[in-house]
Amino acid sequence: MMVKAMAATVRKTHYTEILNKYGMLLILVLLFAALSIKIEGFASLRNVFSILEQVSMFGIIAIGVTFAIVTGGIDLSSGAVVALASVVGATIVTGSEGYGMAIFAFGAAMFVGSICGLINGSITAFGRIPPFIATLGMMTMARGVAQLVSNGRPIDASSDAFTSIGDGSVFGVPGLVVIYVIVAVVCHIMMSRMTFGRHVFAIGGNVNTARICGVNVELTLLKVYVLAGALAGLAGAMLTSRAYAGNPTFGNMWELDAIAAAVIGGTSLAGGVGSVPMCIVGALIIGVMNKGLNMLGVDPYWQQIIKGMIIIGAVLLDAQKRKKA
Amino acid sequence: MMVKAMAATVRKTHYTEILNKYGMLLILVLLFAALSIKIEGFASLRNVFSILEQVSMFGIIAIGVTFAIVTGGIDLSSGAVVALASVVGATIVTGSEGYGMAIFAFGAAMFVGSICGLINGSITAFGRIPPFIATLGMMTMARGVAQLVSNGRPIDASSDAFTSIGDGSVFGVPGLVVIYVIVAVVCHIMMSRMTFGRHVFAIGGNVNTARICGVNVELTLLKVYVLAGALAGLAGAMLTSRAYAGNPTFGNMWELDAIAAAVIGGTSLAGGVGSVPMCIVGALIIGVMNKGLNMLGVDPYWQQIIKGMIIIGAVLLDAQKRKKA
Amino acid sequence: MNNSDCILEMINVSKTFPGVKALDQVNLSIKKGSIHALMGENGAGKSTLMKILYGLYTPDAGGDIFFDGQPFTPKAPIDAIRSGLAMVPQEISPSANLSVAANFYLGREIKKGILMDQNAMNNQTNKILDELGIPMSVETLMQDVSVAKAQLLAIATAVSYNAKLIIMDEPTTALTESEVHQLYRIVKKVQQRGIAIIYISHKLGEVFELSDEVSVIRDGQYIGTKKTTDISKEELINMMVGREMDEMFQREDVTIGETLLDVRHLSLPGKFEDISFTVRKGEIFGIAGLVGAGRSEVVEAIFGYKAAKSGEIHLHGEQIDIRKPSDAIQHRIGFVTEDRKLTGLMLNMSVTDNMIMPELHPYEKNHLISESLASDVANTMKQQLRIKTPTVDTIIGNLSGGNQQKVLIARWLLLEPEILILDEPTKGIDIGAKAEIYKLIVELARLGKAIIIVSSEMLELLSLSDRVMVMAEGREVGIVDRENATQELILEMAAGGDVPAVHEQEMASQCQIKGVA
Amino acid sequence: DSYVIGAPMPSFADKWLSYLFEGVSDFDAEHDNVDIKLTDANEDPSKMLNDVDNFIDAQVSALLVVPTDVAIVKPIAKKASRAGIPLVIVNRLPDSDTMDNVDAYVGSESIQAGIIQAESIVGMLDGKPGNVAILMGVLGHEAQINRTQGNKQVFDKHPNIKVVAEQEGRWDRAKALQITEDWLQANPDINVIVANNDEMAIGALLAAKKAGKTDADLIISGVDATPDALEYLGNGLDSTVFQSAKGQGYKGAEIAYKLAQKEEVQKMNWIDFELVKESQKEAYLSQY
Ligand SMILES: Nc1ncnc2c1ncn2[C@@H]1O[C@H](COP(=O)(O)OP(=O)(O)OP(=O)(O)O)[C@@H](O)[C@H]1O
Ligand SMILES: Nc1ncnc2c1ncn2[C@@H]1O[C@H](COP(=O)(O)OP(=O)(O)OP(=O)(O)O)[C@@H](O)[C@H]1O
Ligand SMILES: [Mg+2]
Ligand SMILES: [Mg+2]
Repeated sequence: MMVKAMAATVRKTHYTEILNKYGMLLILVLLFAALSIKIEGFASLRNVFSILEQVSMFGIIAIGVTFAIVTGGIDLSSGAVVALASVVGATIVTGSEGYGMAIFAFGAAMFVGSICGLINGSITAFGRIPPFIATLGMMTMARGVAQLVSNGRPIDASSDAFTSIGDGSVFGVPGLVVIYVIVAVVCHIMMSRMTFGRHVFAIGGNVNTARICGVNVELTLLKVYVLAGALAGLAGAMLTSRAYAGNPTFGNMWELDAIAAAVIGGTSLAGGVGSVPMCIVGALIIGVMNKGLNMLGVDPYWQQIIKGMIIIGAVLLDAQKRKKA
Repeated sequence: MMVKAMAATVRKTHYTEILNKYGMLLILVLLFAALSIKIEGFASLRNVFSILEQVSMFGIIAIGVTFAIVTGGIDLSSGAVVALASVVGATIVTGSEGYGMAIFAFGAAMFVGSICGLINGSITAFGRIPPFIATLGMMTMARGVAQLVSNGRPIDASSDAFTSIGDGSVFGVPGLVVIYVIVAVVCHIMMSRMTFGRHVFAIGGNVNTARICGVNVELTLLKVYVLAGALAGLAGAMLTSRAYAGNPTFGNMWELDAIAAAVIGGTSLAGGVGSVPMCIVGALIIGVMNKGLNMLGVDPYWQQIIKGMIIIGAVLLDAQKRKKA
Repeated sequence: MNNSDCILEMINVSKTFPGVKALDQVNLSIKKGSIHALMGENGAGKSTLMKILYGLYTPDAGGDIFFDGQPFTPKAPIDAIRSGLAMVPQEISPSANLSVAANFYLGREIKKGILMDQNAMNNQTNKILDELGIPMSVETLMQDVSVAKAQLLAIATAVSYNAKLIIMDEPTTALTESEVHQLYRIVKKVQQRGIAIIYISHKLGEVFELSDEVSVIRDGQYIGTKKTTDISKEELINMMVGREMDEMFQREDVTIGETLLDVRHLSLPGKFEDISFTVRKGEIFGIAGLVGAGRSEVVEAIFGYKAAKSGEIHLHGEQIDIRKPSDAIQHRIGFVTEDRKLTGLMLNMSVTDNMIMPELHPYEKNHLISESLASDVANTMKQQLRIKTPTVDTIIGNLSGGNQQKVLIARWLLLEPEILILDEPTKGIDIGAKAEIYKLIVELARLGKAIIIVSSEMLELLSLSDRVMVMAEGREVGIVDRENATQELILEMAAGGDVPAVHEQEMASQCQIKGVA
Repeated sequence: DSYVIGAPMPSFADKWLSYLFEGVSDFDAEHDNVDIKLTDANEDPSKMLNDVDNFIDAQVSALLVVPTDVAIVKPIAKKASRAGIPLVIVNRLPDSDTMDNVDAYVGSESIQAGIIQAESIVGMLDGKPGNVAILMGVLGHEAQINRTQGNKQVFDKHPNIKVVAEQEGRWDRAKALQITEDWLQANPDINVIVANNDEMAIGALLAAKKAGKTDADLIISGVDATPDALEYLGNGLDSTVFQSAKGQGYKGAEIAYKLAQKEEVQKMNWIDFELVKESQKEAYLSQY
């Protein structure tokens, strides 16, 4: 009898676990289905790619932020880093035409992002000050530098080679989506299958234990913030290529969207829990919602209100499901 | 010998504790002194009042946020609540003249803020979703509602009675400063001398222990977010009275300044540590810095960069001092 | 239905967690004013049963609980407290940021008008602590109070609730001998006030010393209740584990080889000074001392978790430089730390992840961590150490305390260490598992590894160690051989910090004496 | 004598304003006895009040203000007049009550830009039906409110023209790009996109290009005539509205300078909007 009861509970566990793991995916699917019924053409490949393209940039940032959050930290500077990277990328590419220059601009944007991340990471890891403050400071600084570099003006970036990355497509898949997928796959492997990722979780789980287990906590944190910075830089370059210009006002408040995506995806702000695929689900929920509200032509004031409600609602629903199950 | 060494460490501890407690105050004094040497008239009573007046609004928000942070939470909605409260306050007061209406507008602004806080608190306490997300959602919603109410436009609030609160002064002390001082004193007593404050600390220290000891965690959290909301509403009313208008764009990013003030003042984002007086010191550091940079005529782009560096620098210095001591 | 002699009756109480039936129709009756021991292996369900009483868990439908003659269904701890039931939980975690007095009165602050009456709370706390013989400064922050003191404080707090029944879940795990006696004294004082006590412990000695009755649960099922005077140790063990077992561990001898670790003049001023000792291959080296003697700090320094100021460490005759734990791991030194919560568990990670963390590359295939390889190894460990967990993917936070400890030991066994340092390794571990861990330790020694064990359990140290180093107030008092080590001798050395005069001559011949001017 | 002029500005991250600042700096550079100090309010009216307070504390000779929104001029004017410091408002016109306390105004009426913009579209549609989508700046900004209102005033008079969608593009090219993508997908009938500024108009035309729309399918119009926008004129962008940023900045500085020297000045100084079409592209480009 006991054994039977056990078997029953074991089966129940599986449902619970699946709900825990994939509850948000379900919410995403439901949201998408609802909008598909409401809006003609919403459930088309073309629209899906369009959503993915729109999501790709802050989605990539969200992946970097997920790493930071899993260590128990945060990155508030990513929006400002997007601006700085876009300005730097545009400065490099403006007036030039070749692919070499275009790739160099992408590299430079990521490099600038990495430097910002390195500063964030050093301050956090060695200075032992809360990453909230370190990256808040960096947010102000990076935007200041972006404005200084650009003198407050957009910088034209309409080199054909460069913009073809944002405009072009590979076998029908938009270029930005291709980049998003590559980043997601690489980062997913890093997070779930590599020593680095395991150490990231360990730090978030218990930093003392991580130290006892021989994890180089400082180095790992440094890497995490450099990665987050580089990804924000990449997003900046992508946006520049999409918008044909770099602009110090780009990326405003993107850090909040990115963090929301990560948390909607189940990343715990207390650290130690999170995953790249679920972060993508979180980003897609935001993306689908944005697109749906725009296509429905919802009044901009109401859009904000509904957006806030959906974000809270999704997380609330997820939390309730878990509690009950 | 060992005993002597121990005694020495005990004595050393005292210095450390004093540095821990008052290190930021020292930084504030040094900053003020440096600017006083550099800028004529900086060290005048008039200027001090002017700084206090400028600080008063986000300083009051920072006090509310401090409560939230001490419980281990956060409040990102305060800037948006300022906007909503300002619009509501202005709507009430516009076209009317009497003091009764002015006071009613203040009350209404605080009431609206409390409602936002109540929602934040309910979602956090009963829905068990991270306050970061709850208040992020509220941030979007409150601003949306503010725009909806005002139809996206500033609303005139130039009733003499109402604006006299922001413009007037009591025995030479500006009205806004008087409000700030009253709020600070009341909140300080609440936090340090009342059961409510004790419970706030207990929740931040260890929420399970607090619960086991019979602390009504949910109710306390509710109160905390209502308080934070009400204070943000008050700040909104103050701003409206100062600016002669309510505006849905008010309070943009103020939540970050408020959080920065709290953290610079030594409030730990991990919860359990914080105080109202130190939060005021944190707010003053930001206020003195803003005023100083403006009066020095520093290029606005550079201002941002320097501001970021000072925020990080202050917290870093403080952390270093503690480590060494 | 209810018995007027009983303060508490639990009838057919069950509790199911996802994947685990933690309690299956358990019965328990506690007589008024009695000390009732509750025993059972790790994961048997003792803590779960108590948490139900305290309103932390809701039991499955179908059972009944009567407290003081009334049906009892606490929804939250406050209900339990109001009804006159208090608990000292297994893992006490006071609010570290509050003072002793603030913790003491948390949730029931004394008020004067709308403000708290801080003075009254301080005075009252002081008074109660004095009465119970735990004098200390009540304004100290809890984070500066030692674990042992915190444990005693938790008991004092429970007493001060004016409870009719106090639950103590393994109150002695964090205590050393002398504090245990202090605890006994307090427990007896409490009983004299007519308060009943449920006393959970894995230590037979304590149970026989203190309790009037003892109940046993095994695998979530109620086995039975006996008067303590009517039962022998053997019978009790039999009830718990369901088979015959010896309580006293008899270790066999192992051949001891050359010197492996040589610690010379290690110092960290303020914590410990001039610590020197050697550990040989196949040797089990114990470190004894009272709480706060600095034992943990010494081993933490050897492992590189805390930096020593001066001194040398030699391994295989060569001086090595250990600055951080990864250096120690490189030299194949393992370290089971003392504080499970603070430095041991990664609470929200899986059992597997908790086990493999110190060294990940053995689980890599093509530079990627192979989940299946890792779980295979974890499963082997699970079987070997009989870790009670639904799967190795379970979050470690859901395991019972003892099983968590086993996972941590498994963590360092997986490193295949040359030197294994164990700081209070059997904290909260049941008798059966303890024996298994002892066997494992001896097995490691037989394989030529060196073992350093810090323990506050004298029996454990004496039965395991080849030699015991005794520390007092950060100094090394002496090292005693297995043949000469007695409980009395070690206690005396540890307590005085100096070698007692009467023994001096005797001991000079028995052991190397260090640190005596 | 040397004069310090305090110039609180709404945002240093705005392109059009950056040309206005250039005009101010040009004036500063040409005159040795004046020092004009610019501050950045970051679009925060409260910050702007702080900046005004700070300049008053520093006893500047005159205030040159581009307000974050027109409502904020009221307290600014009160503060200035209390301190006896002359006040010049540039670019954003407050109501007439408030203007009583302001010494001079330089600029135009934002609503004019919206009207000019909409009338050019009415002309281009030439009686054909128009389904208009409006890209708005940050909601609540003076230019967003008035330009949109100007647009609607004109469109309302033409029964063939309907406003079918409006969203907040936050002055931002990237945001406008995304919104336009969504619009074109949801509503293929849209044939006119009016943007509150050129950056958003550029975003819209990039989205149109991506969606495979040709120049003939869509009329796109912006405001500002920035160099970037002029490049796109005739190449996706159909019209923009020029408002001399440099001119306003220079003129404002000049008037503040005169007021500081206690000279008489004209109270209202209008600098009108000008419609720019492809044919005038070169002429306007050469002004930068
Ligand atoms: N919150 C929980 N979620 C899932 N399983 C749990 C939870 N708490 C306890 N369990 C399981 O219930 C069983 C009983 O655990 P309990 O903590 O009551 O054991 P115990 O008898 O106190 O053991 P120990 O002597 O090690 O403290 C264990 O198998 C444990 O894994
Ligand atoms: N977290 C802490 N805060 C303050 N003092 C501490 C802390 N941890 C340890 N100590 C102090 O450091 C000294 C050495 O402690 P340590 O833990 O090394 O002792 P020990 O001999 O290992 O005792 P135990 O049996 O408790 O492990 C003691 O005086 C102790 O009170
Ligand atoms: Mg237990
Ligand atoms: Mg210890």
